Amino acid sequence: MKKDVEVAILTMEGTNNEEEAYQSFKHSGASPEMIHLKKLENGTKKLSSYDILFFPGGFSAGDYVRAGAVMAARMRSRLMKDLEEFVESGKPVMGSCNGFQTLVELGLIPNVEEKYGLEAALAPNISNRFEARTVYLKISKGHCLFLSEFEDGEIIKLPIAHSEGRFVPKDKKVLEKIVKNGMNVVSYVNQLGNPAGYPWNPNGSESNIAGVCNREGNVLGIMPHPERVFYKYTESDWTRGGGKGGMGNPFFRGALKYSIEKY
Amino acid sequence: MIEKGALNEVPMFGKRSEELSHISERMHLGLSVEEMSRMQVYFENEGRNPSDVEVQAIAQAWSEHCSYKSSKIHLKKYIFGIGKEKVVAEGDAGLVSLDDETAIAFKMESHNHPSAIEPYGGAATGVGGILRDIVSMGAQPIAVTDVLYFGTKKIKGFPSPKFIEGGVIAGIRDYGNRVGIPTVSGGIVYSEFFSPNVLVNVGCVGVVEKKRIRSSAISKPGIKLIIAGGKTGRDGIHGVNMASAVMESGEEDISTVQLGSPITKEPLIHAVLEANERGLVYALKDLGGGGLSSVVGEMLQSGGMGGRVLLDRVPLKESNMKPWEIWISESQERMLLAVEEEKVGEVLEIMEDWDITAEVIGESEEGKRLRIFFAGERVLDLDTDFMTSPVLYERPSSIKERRIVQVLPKNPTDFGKILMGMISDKNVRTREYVVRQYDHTVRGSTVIGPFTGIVGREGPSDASVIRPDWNKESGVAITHGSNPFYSQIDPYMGGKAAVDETVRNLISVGAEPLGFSDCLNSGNPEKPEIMGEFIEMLKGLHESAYDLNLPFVSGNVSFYNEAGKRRIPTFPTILGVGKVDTISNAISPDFKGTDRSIYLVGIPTTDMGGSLYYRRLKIDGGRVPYSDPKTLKRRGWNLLRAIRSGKVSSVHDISEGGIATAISEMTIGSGIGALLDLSPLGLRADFAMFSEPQSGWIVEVKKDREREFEEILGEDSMYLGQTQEGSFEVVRGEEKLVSVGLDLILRNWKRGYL
Amino acid sequence: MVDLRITVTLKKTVEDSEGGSVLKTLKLLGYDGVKDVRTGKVYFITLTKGTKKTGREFCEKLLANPVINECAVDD
Amino acid sequence: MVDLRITVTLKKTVEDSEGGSVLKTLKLLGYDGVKDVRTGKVYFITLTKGTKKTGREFCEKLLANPVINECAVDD
Ligand SMILES: Nc1ncnc2c1ncn2[C@@H]1O[C@H](COP(=O)(O)OP(=O)(O)O)[C@@H](O)[C@H]1O
Ligand SMILES: [Mg+2]
Repeated sequence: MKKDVEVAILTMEGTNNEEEAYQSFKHSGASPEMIHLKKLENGTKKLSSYDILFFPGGFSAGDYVRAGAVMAARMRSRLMKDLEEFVESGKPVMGSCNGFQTLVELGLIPNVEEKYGLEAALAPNISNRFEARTVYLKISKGHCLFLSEFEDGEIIKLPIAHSEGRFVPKDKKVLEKIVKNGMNVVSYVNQLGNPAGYPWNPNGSESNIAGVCNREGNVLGIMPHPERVFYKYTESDWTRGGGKGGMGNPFFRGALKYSIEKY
Repeated sequence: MIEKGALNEVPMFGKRSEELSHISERMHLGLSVEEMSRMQVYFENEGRNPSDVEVQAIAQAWSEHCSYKSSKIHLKKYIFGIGKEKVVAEGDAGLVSLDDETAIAFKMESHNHPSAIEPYGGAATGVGGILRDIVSMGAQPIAVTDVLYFGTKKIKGFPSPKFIEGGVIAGIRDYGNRVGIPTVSGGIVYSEFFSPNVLVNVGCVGVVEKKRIRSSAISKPGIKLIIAGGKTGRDGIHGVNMASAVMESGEEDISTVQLGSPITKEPLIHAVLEANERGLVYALKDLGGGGLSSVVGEMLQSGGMGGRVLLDRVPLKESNMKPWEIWISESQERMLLAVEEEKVGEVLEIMEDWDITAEVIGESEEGKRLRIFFAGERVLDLDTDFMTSPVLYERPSSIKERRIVQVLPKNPTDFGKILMGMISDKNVRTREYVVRQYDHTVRGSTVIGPFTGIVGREGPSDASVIRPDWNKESGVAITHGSNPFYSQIDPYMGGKAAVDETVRNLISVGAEPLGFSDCLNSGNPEKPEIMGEFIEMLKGLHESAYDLNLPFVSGNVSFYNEAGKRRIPTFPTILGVGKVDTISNAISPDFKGTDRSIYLVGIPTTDMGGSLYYRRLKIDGGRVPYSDPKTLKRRGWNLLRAIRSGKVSSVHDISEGGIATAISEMTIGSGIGALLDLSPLGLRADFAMFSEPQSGWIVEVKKDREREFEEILGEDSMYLGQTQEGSFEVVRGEEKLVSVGLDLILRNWKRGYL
Repeated sequence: MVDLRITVTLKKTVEDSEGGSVLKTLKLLGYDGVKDVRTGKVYFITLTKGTKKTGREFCEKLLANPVINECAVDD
Repeated sequence: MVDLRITVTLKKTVEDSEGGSVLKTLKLLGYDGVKDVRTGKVYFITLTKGTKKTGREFCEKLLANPVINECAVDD
């Protein structure tokens, strides 16, 4: 059993969610480290020496071209092999917000047809606006390792903050495979737990998809931000009572538990 | 000495005043004849003509924007020095103490002129600039704030208010979101006053370990100067001179327009803070108005040093820039680090790790001379004291005699309709159409955000609370106060009301106020009546802060917000910070349960000048509400005690629209209504409901805690009614005044926003 | 020296929310003759070496996601 | 029916950080033949009535800020 779980939090200019990701892992008992993409590119750091890989949110390279595109292009050009090895060894990989966008641009999500091909995109929100709000989400945990600490069907609330979060699958077939494999593990719902339109689905995502786990269950991409509500006090409605721990907390517990048990 | 007859010499020797003012005009210096002749005398004593670099450098340092020459005398008298013992340090931003180890750095600043010309870039670079001020103190920014004043009328020759508004908001959004600091607090005020002089006041709050606070003074020779971040270009040249003059038209001086580059800034913040964290930084300052010239001059002068700079070393965006352009360029995203020689290598390595351009450009030296070289030639050789000490003006001032006419509107009949009108008023209704475009949860430390309550139907909150350290329980509360409508009628009372609102908002979330930053907006100070208003405002600020014993730790003055005959009222925007000792005690304004007692703290009056009620009735006149800081202190701190000891379940301060509006807002985030009886107030019903008493709050007290609450607040609290299901009702004895459903309130407040 | 103009748009099958919002605003401004607005990004790229084909590589590797984008290269 | 193509770019005197970021990335991807990248927005507008001149009005009224932008209308 492994005591010390080492987490690589990938950064570059414009990623900006790394601080709360770092703190969330740290407060879960892991040993996180922020790694600038440059250091992986020039070989000062190696992906394989970490147990968990986290792609934080933000605006990597400003998101000027398209959310996550630059980071993904740079990784594809020099680090794809390392990344594939990491994923295929079964280690946990998670990306939230910009991290999700990057995972999709890298072809790690959904990855149901041709290996690591582009099978989806996160298009501009239908509202044509940046949206920062708290959303209700339904967890359909499947065998996604990050969700093991949730009840199946649980409704949680997490913050979102993005302008490109509309999940668009390449075609019907891809969507069907996602659904059939139970990979659409996190969905936008209304306050009653039912599928609903804007603003409950804040970006117009196909089938209300908020988060997708790969078939193997070790790569999770999610638009909302679990790392921002590690403790109850950053839930947007905590002053009204309820809640014990933060609703984002189980994502980290789940990943850690998996890493400790598996290695 | 610079050789006589050098290529860039500015011939001043023996010139007459007309010729001097001609030089000032031709070189865009913005200096008066007196100032030019003062310069002339200096160089006559040096026995030579100045170089263009020198003249430009002096003009920057002596601009209103950099030197505060019209306001300094008054600021010293009224603003500096209050609550001194609470100030941990001052510099580009001011600091107060959060706990034994940590200080809070904060500042608010205006970016009015740039935003009026190019709203997107103006507002974006405003956010960039205020962030740099916080980082300059060695502090980690934890929140960005913005208080915006938009016009409502299209003025010929200027862009439409809609265009300006859209641009400003997009600029703040695109910059703030990209640097990853949450934009959590602010305000938006719409009024004809601000056509075409839009005001963009931006603030930033940060935290720093006390032992890591950096000053900007260099008081040792041999300290290396490193410029880091963005490259230097022709952009922004003469920005400070523009901010120190009246606008002529909407398409001025294009060379000063910049858009900012948040993804240069984002890693720069990390790198500078990392270097500071590792103890590698001796002194630090950001490059803002006046560029290198102003920064190098001030860093050396404040530590009593001289120094040298090699301009060829400055990384440039475009080749063939003239030395004076490099020296005064206001290109964004740059910081100047002063570093001891043996630590330079390590600092440059950190910069390299973060992919940031950085270069050693000079060093400090014994003595008081600053010398600048370019292509091997000495292009500037000045005494730093002379350069950084402008003439201070005590400009003539006059106070307009105001006759106060108390006006009595007709007794209204449909109170519900008036109330719904207020809830949906442009200046009251939801700000979600703006604020939801700002990331207010990034960094995962937002304990109270701009909107609170049931997810999906949140209402407005009074102040935001950030938990800067996940390992501690303490929180930093952040809010603002300003009321240009009061200030327009009475700048003195307007000043006091701004402080009052700031304090009210902080108390409302359960925070103890710690200090203020004051962003002062005004017109042309060369006009006596404006100087008069300015001084009145300062007196108001002074009296309130003095009685509260709370310092103004930082601030800024923006004069010349005029165009043609149109000008803004003279008024402050106050940024206030407070301390929430235990975040679990923080509180929000949404009602928490039914059948609980509602108390009023504060006393409605007949002073309705500038109130939302009068404005909607188009009544011009009346006395503005009176703010008494001693009362504010008593009520506020007692209420804080009641909150901290767990007697209270929600609090909202009374501001625009009075008691009725405040209570309506408390129903929004909660879906819980209220039943009020105005009988104990003994005023006309419209005055009771809609007057805007200062130092006032609505409080929902927890069940069975009423006695204890009343004991703490004493005569300052008055029982008004109960929370209830379904609707908001107001009665006076038997008389029914208002009865509205909660959905109607919500819908009016949302005005179509989902 | 080659000057390329690369235009990246959303595919016709993907809703263009920005275009929709511009359309709405233009109508509000009184232009009822506007039927449709589609938006895109354009990159003006100067190459010291390379051809139109290089531009198409840029599309593939960086500028467009074929799931939602079309990418046109002109010189 | 008129089809307009309106291209809004930053003036040469205004720094284009988006272009800068693309340039840097293309170089990192190994394309050292890239000398310069400028970016812009493009609007494809279909009018049932109106001309190129209408397009220029769109520039003025909505799409561009003359202080920082250039706006070109092609049909
Ligand atoms: N321009 C803005 N930027 C950031 N936050 C804002 C802005 N305008 C309003 N807010 C926030 O939205 C909330 C509601 O604003 P407002 O209705 O003006 O509240 P209040 O009248 O109590 O000040 C407050 O928390 C305020 O700080
Ligand atoms: Mg308030």
